[in-house]
Amino acid sequence: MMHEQLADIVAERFVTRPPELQIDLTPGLQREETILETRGLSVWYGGFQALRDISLAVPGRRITAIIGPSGCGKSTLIRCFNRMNDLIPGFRVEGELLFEGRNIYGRGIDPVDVRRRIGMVFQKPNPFPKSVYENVAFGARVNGYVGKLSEIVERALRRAALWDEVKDKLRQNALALSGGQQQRLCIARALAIEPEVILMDEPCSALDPVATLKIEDLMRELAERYAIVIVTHNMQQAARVADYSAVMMMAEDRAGEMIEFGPTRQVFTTPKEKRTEDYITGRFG
Amino acid sequence: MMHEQLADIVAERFVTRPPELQIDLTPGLQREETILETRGLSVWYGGFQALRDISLAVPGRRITAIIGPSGCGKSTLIRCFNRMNDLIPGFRVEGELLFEGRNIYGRGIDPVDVRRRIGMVFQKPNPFPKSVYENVAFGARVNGYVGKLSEIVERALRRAALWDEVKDKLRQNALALSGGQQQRLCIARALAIEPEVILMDEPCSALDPVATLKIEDLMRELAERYAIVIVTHNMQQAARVADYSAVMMMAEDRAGEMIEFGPTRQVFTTPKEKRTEDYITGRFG
Amino acid sequence: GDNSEGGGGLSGTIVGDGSSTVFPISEAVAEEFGKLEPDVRVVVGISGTGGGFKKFCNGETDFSDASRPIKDEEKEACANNGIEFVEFQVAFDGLSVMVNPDNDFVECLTVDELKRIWEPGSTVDSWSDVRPEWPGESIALYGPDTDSGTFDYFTEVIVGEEDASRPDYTASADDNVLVQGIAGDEDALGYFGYAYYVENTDKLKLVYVRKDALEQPEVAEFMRFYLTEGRPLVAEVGYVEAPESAYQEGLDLIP
Amino acid sequence: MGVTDIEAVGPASRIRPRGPLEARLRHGREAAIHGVLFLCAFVSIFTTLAIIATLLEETIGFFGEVSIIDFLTDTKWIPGLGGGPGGLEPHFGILPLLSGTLLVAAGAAVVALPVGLLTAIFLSEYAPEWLRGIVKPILEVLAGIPTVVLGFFALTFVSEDIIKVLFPETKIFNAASAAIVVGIMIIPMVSSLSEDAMSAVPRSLREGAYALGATKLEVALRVVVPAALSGIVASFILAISRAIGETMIVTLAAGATPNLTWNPLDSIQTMTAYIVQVSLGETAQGSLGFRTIFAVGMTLFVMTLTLNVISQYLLHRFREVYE
Amino acid sequence: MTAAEAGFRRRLFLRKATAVGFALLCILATSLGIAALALLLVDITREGVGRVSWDFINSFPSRKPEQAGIKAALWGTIWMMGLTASFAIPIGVGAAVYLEEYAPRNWLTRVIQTNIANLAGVPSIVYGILGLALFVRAMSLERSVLAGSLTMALLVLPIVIIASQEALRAVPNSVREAAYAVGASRWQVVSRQVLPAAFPGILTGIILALSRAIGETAPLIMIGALLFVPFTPSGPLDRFTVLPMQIFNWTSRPQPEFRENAAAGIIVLLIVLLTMNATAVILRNRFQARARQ
Ligand SMILES: Nc1ncnc2c1ncn2[C@@H]1O[C@H](COP(=O)(O)OP(=O)(O)OP(=O)(O)O)[C@@H](O)[C@H]1O
Ligand SMILES: Nc1ncnc2c1ncn2[C@@H]1O[C@H](COP(=O)(O)OP(=O)(O)OP(=O)(O)O)[C@@H](O)[C@H]1O
Ligand SMILES: [Mg+2]
Ligand SMILES: [Mg+2]
Repeated sequence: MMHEQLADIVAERFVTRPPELQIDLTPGLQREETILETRGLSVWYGGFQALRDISLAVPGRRITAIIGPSGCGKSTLIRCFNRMNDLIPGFRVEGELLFEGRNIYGRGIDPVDVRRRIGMVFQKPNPFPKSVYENVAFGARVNGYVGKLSEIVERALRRAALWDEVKDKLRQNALALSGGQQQRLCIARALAIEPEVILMDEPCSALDPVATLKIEDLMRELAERYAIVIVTHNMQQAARVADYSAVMMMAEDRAGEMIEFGPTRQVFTTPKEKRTEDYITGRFG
Repeated sequence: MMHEQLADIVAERFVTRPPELQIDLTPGLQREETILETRGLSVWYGGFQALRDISLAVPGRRITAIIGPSGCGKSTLIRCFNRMNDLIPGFRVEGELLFEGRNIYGRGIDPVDVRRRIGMVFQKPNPFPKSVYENVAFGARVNGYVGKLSEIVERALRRAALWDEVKDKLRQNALALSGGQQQRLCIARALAIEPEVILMDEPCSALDPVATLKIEDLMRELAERYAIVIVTHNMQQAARVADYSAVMMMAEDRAGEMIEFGPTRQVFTTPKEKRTEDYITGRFG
Repeated sequence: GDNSEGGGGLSGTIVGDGSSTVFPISEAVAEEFGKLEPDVRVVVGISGTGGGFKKFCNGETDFSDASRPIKDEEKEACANNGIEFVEFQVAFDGLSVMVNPDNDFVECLTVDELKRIWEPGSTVDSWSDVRPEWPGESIALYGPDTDSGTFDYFTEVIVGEEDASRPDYTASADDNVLVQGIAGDEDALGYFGYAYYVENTDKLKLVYVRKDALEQPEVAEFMRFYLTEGRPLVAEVGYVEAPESAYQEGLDLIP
Repeated sequence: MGVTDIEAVGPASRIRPRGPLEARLRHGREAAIHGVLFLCAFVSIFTTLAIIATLLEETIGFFGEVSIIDFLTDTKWIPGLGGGPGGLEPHFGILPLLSGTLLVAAGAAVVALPVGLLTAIFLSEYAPEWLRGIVKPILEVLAGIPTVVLGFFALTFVSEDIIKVLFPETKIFNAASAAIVVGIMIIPMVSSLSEDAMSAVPRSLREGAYALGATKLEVALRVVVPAALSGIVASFILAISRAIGETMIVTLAAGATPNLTWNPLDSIQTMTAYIVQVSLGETAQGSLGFRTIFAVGMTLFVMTLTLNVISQYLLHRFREVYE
Repeated sequence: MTAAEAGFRRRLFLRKATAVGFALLCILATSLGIAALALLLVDITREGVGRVSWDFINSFPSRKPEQAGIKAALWGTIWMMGLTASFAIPIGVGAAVYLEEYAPRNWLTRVIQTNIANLAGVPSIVYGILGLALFVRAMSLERSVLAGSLTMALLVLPIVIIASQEALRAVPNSVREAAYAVGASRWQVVSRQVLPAAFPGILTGIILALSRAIGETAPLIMIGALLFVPFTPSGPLDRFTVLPMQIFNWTSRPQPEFRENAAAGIIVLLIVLLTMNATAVILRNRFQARARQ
């Protein structure tokens, strides 16, 4: 693979980005308000340190991508943002994770509230063993949303580009959907509760290009109001949609570290770290 | 997205393919021996027809890719090849599916034997809830392996580009691996039984580019001896590794149909069908 | 039992079963006999009088404990299987009428009053129906179940006709349950058959032995022991010894 | 890493290819295993046939003497009293025994199902690993206490010190105390089996619900319980079946008076207790009185069968939704 | 937004309150079971602990309460539990495997399924009647440990089967698919992947089944298990008695000393039960910890 060619392709992607978002890439962005922030975050699974000293500021109304090799701790990090890792026995966290200025691992913080406001789509699609409709309606039901439930469901499914395929199967068990359909269903489920931040762990990995583009469009649309954090292996996707990118790598002891963070264009075209450049250019595509 | 640009990129990929494989793309290939063949295959899940009249010949010692939009029946088709769908209640098949000339859905065929010779990697990583080691060793154990088990495990893990990351965790539960690690473990598990045909349902969707390239290298290596069928959403991947490509689409009634099959270069550069062209060019990248 | 003569003493297995109320006596005798003849294994079960006879007449046991005499249909069953047997009286059971310890007005009841309470079609509902000065609380009646010897005996001597009784009382085959019931219920009145509660005793405890078994020396020896050394044990476990003549008659039946 | 490393492991390890002989052997072995497993399942059919066979002869004999209409409609159960001269008219109406059985089973279910299910939810969703490891086996001890002991517990503690204190008018023998203790006895059936079913629900489903802002309660009740429903319902059926079939506790504590009543504070008699009373008492085997127990046993058998056919049918429909 | 937000806050407070209330309810329910058990145990221990001694364990029955022991009953119980387990566990798990993994979905399967659920509700005394007719008489096993154990095994079989079936059903299909895909035969899939994954649930079934078997009296009285047995069984065809029968009899004797013996017998029985369960519980916890990952 020729590095120059690939760098060209990166550049090309930026040129073809929708114009209204190009403004995001001006230096002015640095002053944007931070909605989620980690300060010296370290994470352990039992004796194994999965993350070391991660500091990162996620801006509101923007898309932040986390990239890095498999096993470097991307899922672990993104799952910290809504305290999903609480459920894993042996999980331990140090450092601070601020959401709108408050440490979500601090005292007096209710994870339920955090999670309602920070939605998540998981790496492995995990629909409930219920009907398609019930899957999407679940969040709205538990959070007591007012309004017609069937409208909320249809709206979420449409946004996740799934409505046409399932509108005749709303009462069918969600486990009988194809892999990609399940993934989009999980996206729809997360959208239905209208969170303030949306975390997506490889949301498009099971999707074909059509659906991927639709989801990317959706992300841009959502980013006008909400903050979005995505984990992705697809560097083109990061280049296409993310305003900011964070690059993670494994240290010698396999703990994940953040080696680079900044506006996507800068990370992709003039990375500060040699390793970032190696990773992006050497393996792009 | 500009079609011409993308077509260029496709062409570029072919130029950069490893030289030893370029010979595969000559017209002479048409005469290659068929190892797996479907003739007028139709599949139903209960009352829903998922596949209609699929006819396709998979050549030995080559990589065949199946591409198409989400929900079009790719997984369904690939799961027919080793009778995996037998386990789904309501599943029904019509037509013939020949493996080395014998109908694997015919009488007197032992699905166990078929499956040992036709290995499979699933779309959702599904490691056994056991140790990493046991996951890989299982196939060798049940198939009566002679020789040192730990060698076969190490070899399979190395080929799946996972050895370095798990060599200290061989006794740990496989479910505690990251998403990508689980996917590679499942690949290692399939390789350990040294099947004659390997079916891979989106083997790289959870993988980062480094691991993806390693797996692609592995596929090429394996294709020197075995037949490989992959389902992928990543058209660049299909373009990079596949010798043949099949394109599937959904008909009006949502049943999957095969609209194009041929050498990858031809499918990608001069498709016979307008729909193929639309799909590949319109959505490439 | 399987008979194998060995050494100086006797040996073999003797199997008994039947009424759980006779069990304590048989257990005591078997225990003492075991000390004397360690090579003879005596085992005893508690299948109830009816269940015991069923097994006895099937030829499955050597002796059968009973708290009532054998009935005609049981005799017939034995005859059909060619089982001949001998009957031994081993003890008497008591009959006691009891009220709750907290009951402070009932000091004694006449037979006539008991009859009025227990006879079929009895109109007695509350204590005041028995004696007007007693309170109006309704009486809770307890008694043994209708197939037991105690029931037969009580109906015969109190009501005046065997098996004639009002049906609406709490019946149990387990005397201990009756004791518990009466102890826990202030308005309880009940009767059952434990010797240590009364003086008045007239209810037989019997043991039936197969004739062919009795020809085996260890069984014969066991029964002889039962009717001689066993006598003091009867009282020890809470029953009343049968009259001397009954034991003597029994001893005469043993070859 | 890379290709060279792979080669460094050594010569390609080979899987032994299967010869036709081996394939046939394996086929034979698989078929044999299939056969053996089928026989295991068939033991249950055999058991049922044997039970019916042992009950049927005497039952038919019984119905030769007592009309089946009377048996099903008469509201009095006064067996055996007609034996002697001047005795009462015998009545063989199963209804009092039926009501007694249902009263105890329903009471036990009222105690055990909610308590057992809540316990299961606590153990699977709230309790830390170590606590679950302790509490679950402790509760299981309840299932192993001899029922005789539980019967006396019902009589001397539950009835005397609880029921009679709360309702002083109650008799010492009553359906409620038996039902409560039977309920306590079957708690571990519900709690342990349901907890297993809930533990088997994959964590990813819980995560999916938590990520939507669900509270622990909502996750438990709306995701975990429905996903484990098949196991939970199975535990309920097993527990209620055990309650219907329970013998010693009801014999000791529920009384022995066949009353047609729905008042749990009354003294009653269940079918099982009646069977014990007759079969361990002094009734002569072969007499009409003795035959009643076969008729009662058969009734019980038919009754539980009907209940089970209905619940299996319902379960079948549940499962289609949730699998 | 703010109005909606305020509404949500209010609701969240309510939801959290409900959640806390529910958690308390769950704790209460759990404590209820434990309290009942504790009450019973305290009561029994107070009464019987003084009698538990080596002599008590190592003496044969006697009419004298202070000399009576449980040697025969204890060994009978151990023999019977061993035999019962070795019949009921393989057959029960085998039947469950057949129904979940092998059985075609046809009428026969449905009949077997309904039938098993039905057998769970057949009263133990009816099993006693069956055991007497079938094992004691028809198979002329007499009143041996073997006949008793076979009867008990039939009695607890439905519990093992139903619990195992549920455990098998909870194993995700992806595990089966993965195993089939590497060329495992059906039995290999079942025995090496599915059964181990279902192991904790199966062990629960076994615990519950053996617990039931160890405390049952009625069916044994029916088949004519004995009570006064002055020896321990030396083989499966020997006559025997078991602890619950001994306890049953002691509780119905008038002398208060016998009640003390009964309590002591219960203590020993519970110790046997606990040792038996402990093995299973340790195994179960180990497997469950792994499966939960
Ligand atoms: N078990 C099942 N029961 C019923 N319908 C099913 C089942 N599995 C898949 N389907 C349906 O069959 C169609 C094809 O599914 P399939 O999984 O083959 O799609 P796919 O091409 O692999 O899609 P994807 O790329 O999203 O994985 C879909 O419409 C899906 O909803
Ligand atoms: N539950 C767990 N217990 C123990 N270790 C874990 C657990 N989950 C993940 N790990 C380990 O932590 C490390 C980081 O895992 P993580 O899932 O965050 O990786 P990732 O960057 O998301 O990788 P991928 O791209 O493959 O999904 C890996 O080495 C993994 O093996
Ligand atoms: Mg991940
Ligand atoms: Mg698929």
